[in-house]
Amino acid sequence: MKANVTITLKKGVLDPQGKAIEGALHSLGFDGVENVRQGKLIELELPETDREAARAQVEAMCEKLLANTVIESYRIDLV
Amino acid sequence: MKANVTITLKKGVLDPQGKAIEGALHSLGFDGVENVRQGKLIELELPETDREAARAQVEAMCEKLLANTVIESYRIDLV
Amino acid sequence: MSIPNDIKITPELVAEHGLKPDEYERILELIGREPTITELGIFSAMWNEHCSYKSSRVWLKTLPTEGPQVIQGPGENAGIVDIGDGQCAVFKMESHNHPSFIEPHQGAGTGVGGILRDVFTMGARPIAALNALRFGDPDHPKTRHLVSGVVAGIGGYGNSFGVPTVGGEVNFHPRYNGNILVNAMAVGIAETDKVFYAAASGVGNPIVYLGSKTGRDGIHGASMASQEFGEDSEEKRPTVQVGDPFAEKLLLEACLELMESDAVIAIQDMGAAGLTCSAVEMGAKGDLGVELDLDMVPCREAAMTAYEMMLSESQERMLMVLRPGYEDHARAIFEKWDLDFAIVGRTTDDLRFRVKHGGDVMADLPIKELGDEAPCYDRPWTETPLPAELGASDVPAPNSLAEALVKMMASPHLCSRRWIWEQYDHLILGNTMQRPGGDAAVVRVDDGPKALAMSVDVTPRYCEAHPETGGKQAVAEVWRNITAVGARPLAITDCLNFGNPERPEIMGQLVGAIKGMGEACRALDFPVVSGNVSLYNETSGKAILPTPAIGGVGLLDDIDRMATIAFKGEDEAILLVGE
Amino acid sequence: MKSAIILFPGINRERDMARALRLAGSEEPVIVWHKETSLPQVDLIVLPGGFSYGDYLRCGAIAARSPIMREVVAKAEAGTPVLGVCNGFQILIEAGLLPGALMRNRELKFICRDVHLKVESNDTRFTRQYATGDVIRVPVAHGEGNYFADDETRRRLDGDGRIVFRYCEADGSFSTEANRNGSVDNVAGILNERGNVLGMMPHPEDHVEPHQGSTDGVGIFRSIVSAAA
Ligand SMILES: Nc1ncnc2c1ncn2[C@@H]1O[C@H](COP(=O)(O)OP(=O)(O)O)[C@@H](O)[C@H]1O
Repeated sequence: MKANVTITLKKGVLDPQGKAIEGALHSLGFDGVENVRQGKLIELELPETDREAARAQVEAMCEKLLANTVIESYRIDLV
Repeated sequence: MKANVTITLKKGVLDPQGKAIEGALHSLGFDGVENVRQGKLIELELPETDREAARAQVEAMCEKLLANTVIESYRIDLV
Repeated sequence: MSIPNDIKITPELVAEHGLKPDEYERILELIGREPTITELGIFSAMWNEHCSYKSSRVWLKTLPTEGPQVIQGPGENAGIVDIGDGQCAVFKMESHNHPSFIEPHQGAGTGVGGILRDVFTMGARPIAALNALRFGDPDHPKTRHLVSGVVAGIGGYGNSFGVPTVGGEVNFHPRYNGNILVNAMAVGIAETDKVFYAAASGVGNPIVYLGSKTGRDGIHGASMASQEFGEDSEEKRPTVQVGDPFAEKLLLEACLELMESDAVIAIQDMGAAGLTCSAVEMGAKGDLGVELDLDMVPCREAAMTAYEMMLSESQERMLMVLRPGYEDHARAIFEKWDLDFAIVGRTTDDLRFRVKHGGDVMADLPIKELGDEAPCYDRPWTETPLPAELGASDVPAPNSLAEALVKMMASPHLCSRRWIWEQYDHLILGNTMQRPGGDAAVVRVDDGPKALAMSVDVTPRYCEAHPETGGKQAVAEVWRNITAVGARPLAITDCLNFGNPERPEIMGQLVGAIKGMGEACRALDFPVVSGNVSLYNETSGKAILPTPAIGGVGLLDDIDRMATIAFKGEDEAILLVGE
Repeated sequence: MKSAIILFPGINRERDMARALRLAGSEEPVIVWHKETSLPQVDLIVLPGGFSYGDYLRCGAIAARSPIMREVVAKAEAGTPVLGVCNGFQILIEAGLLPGALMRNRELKFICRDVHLKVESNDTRFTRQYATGDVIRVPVAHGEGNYFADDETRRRLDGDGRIVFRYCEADGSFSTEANRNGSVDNVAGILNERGNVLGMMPHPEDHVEPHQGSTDGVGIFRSIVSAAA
C-alpha cells in the first residue's frame, strides 16, 4: 500500500521559506498571492494491505521520525 | 482561492533525502517500507475567484519559480 | 557465449553517439565486425573529447610536467607534489560547464563532488576546494538564476562533505551568456608512501564496486538509442545527475579507512562515463583484461540495460581492484558506512574488455586499443595576431580619479565577492589561515607549521586579445599570488575552456594559450601536474572567451612567516615592486 | 578530563572539536560511533558539527534517533555535561534535550562568517572563564540556525538565565543585522534546565588558536575542563 504524508508547519510558527517564496512571487508580478507556506511531502510504500494497520504504522513513523511535532503537524493519505 | 502545489522529483532522478529517510525508518524497525521519496508542498492563497484563471496563474508560478522543471514535476490542487 | 546484436547500428545512431564516419570505420577495423549497441556506447564514451583529449593531446604534451617536487604528473586522477616530511599534496581542477548551465545547483554540486573524488581516490584527504566561475552579462535575464544556483550548489556540496572552499574567482562577460563556466579544484594531503593509483595488477583479482547505486543519470548518447530499449521511453529519458554529498562523505571515510590496510591494489573513481572509463582505464594501465558481470552491479532502478549501466553517470561511485582475501575486510568497512559494496568482475590476462549481462556477452573489445587507438587530431589552427598597441594617450583620462575608483570598486568585475564566499564554509577543519579575499588562500597542513598556499587565476580578455600572452599571464598571476603570501610555488593544474576546436581560429587560441602557459611554467619552474580540457563551449556558433584557468599550489614551510594583505600599522613605508 | 565525541555519519567537525579539547587540556577524546549503545565514563559528551545524514528530512532528526542517543539522553539526565555545537545543537533539540527548533536562516542561505556573541551568564560550567557581558568573536557556518521557540518557552529560558549566548554587535549592542540567521531574541546558545546540556550554533572550536584569527572560543573548553577538575 502507498501512503502520502504531508507535513506542514503549525500555525503561528514562522516559515522563512514560505515568506521568501511569497516575496519572490511578488517580485515576479504575482501581486495578490498571500499566506504562502512550505511543507513537505513524503511518499512511501508499505507491504501492509490492511488500511487500518497501515495507517497506524505510518502514524507511528510520523510520531517517531517524519514530523517534528513541536513545530509541525502531519496528515496521512493512503492511496 | 487556496491552492496546494505538490512538487516531486521526476522518476529516475536520485532522491538522496528519500534514501536517507528510508534507511532511518528501517533502523527504527519499519522494515518493509520502500520507495520513500520526498517532495515539497506549497500552500498559497490567491485573490482570483475563477477556477480556470486561478489554475493558470498557479501554473505560471510553478513554471517560473516554484518547480525546477529540469528535475521536478508538479501538481496543482485548488481547494 | 554469443554476442547478441539485435540493434542495427545505423549511421544516424553512430552520429548520435558523437562519432564521425571515419571514427566508426576505425571501430569496424579494430573489432572486425559490427559493434553491439553497448559496444558503440563504450566507444562513444572512450573516444569523446572529454575522455580521449583527441583535439588537445598533441599540444598538452608540450607542457612541462617534471621537476624534483613532482611525484605524479598528468595521467592519473590528480597530480602529486612532494611537500616534505613524507607528505604530498594531491590536486586537480575540472570543468562542469554544461551540466551547470542546465541545472546550476546540481551541476555545480556534482562538479565539486567529481573533483573531490579524484583527490581522495588517490588516498588523500581533501583539505581545500577552490572554483573558477564565469557567467554572462549581469543584466542577462538568466544570469542571476545561474549565479545563485551555482554558488548554492558549490557551497551545498562542499559544506556538507566537509571541505573548506577557500578561494576562487568570478567574471561576468556577455560571451558566457549561453555557456557559463564552472571549474572546480580540490587539494588533498596524503602520505607519500600511501598513494593509490589506477593501474590494476594481478590476474584474477576481484574488481569491486563501491558507493551509491547506479541509476539512469546523465546517460549519454542518444535519446534514440534509449528509445529502442523499451516501451515507456518517457520514463527512461536521460536525467540530470543529482549529487549526494552525504554519500560522498561516507565514501571518503570508507575509502581512507580501507586504504589503511593492504587491501587496495588499484582504485579509480567513476566520473564521466562511469563504469566504462574507470574499468577500461584500470585494465589498460595495468596491461590486463577486465571482465565485468553487470548482474552484480547495484542498481537504483529496475530493468537497466547493459548500455545504460555502462554509460550511467550516477555520482558517488568507485571501482577498486582488491587484493584477494581482503573481500570480507573491505565489505565490512563499506557496510559499516552504509555503502553499497559488490564484486562485479575480475582482472584477466587476455587484454579484453568483456561485459556480461543476463547470461549474454554484451561487449567484448580489445582493452588497450579502446584507449590507445582513440583518434588523435592535429587540428589545423591559425595564430591569433598580436593586437595593435594602444598608446596611453589614446585612452582619455577620467574626469575624476575618485569617481573612477568608486565606479571600478562597484563594478561586477571588481566588487567584493563576500556574498559568494560567505555561502561557502571556508573555515571547516580549523586550518584556514588565510580566508578568501586575499591573494592566495593559505591552509595549514595538520597542526602545522607547514601550510599550502593556493590560487586560481586567468584573465579571459587578455587571452582573447592574445592567447599566448594571456596563457603566460595567467600562470604568472598564480605564481605571484602564491609568492605574495610568502609561499614557494610548487606546481599547477589547469582547466582549458575553449570553443569548437574544429574551427582553426579557436584551435589557434588553444594552441596559443598552451604555448604561453608552457613558456611561463618553464621560466618559473612551475610544472603542470594535472588538468582538464573542456571544448565546444559555444552557443549558436559564438564561442566563449578563451579561458585557460590555472590553479596553483605552493608550500609555506612555517605558518609564522606567512604574509597577509592588510597594512599593519601607521606611518610605514609603502613600496611598489616590479617593472 | 575525559571526553567523548559522538560520530554520526555526515558529521565533519569532529577533528576541529578534538583539537580544541586537546588545546584546552582535555585528554585525547574518545570517538564513539553512532551505532554503539553504551558510552565510557567521561566528564563531557560532545556532539560536534557537520551534516549528519546530509541534513536530510530535518537537520539532526535522523541522528537524534540513533542507538547511541538513548545512552546520551540517559547520561545527560544523570548529570553528565553535554555540549552540542551547530549540527550537534540541532541533534540535541531533535532528541528533546533542549527546547525549541532550528529553522532555515532568515535569508535562506548558508552563512559562514565571524559573529559576535554576548556571554549572557558566566554562571555555567561552560562559561565560567568569561565574565558576564563579555563579547566574543567566533565563526558561524550553517544554513539552519534560526532559533525558534514559542513565547512561553522563551520566557522560561530567559527567566531562568538559560540563554547563554546572544548574537550581538562588536560593542555588545543587539541589532537585527548582528542576528544574521533571524533567531528569536538573538538566541545563539541555550542551556537545559539542569544546566548540564549546552547547545549553540557558532563554532568556538574554530577560534582557539591565534592563526585562526582569534582565540575567543577557547574559554568554553577551558571552562569545561576546569569545571571537571
Ligand atoms: N590541460 C591539461 N594539462 C595537463 N594535464 C591534463 C590536462 N587536461 C587533462 N590532463 C590530464 O589528463 C588526465 C586525464 O584527465 P581526465 O580525463 O580529465 O581525468 P578524469 O579521468 O579524472 O576525469 C588527467 O591526469 C589530467 O590531469
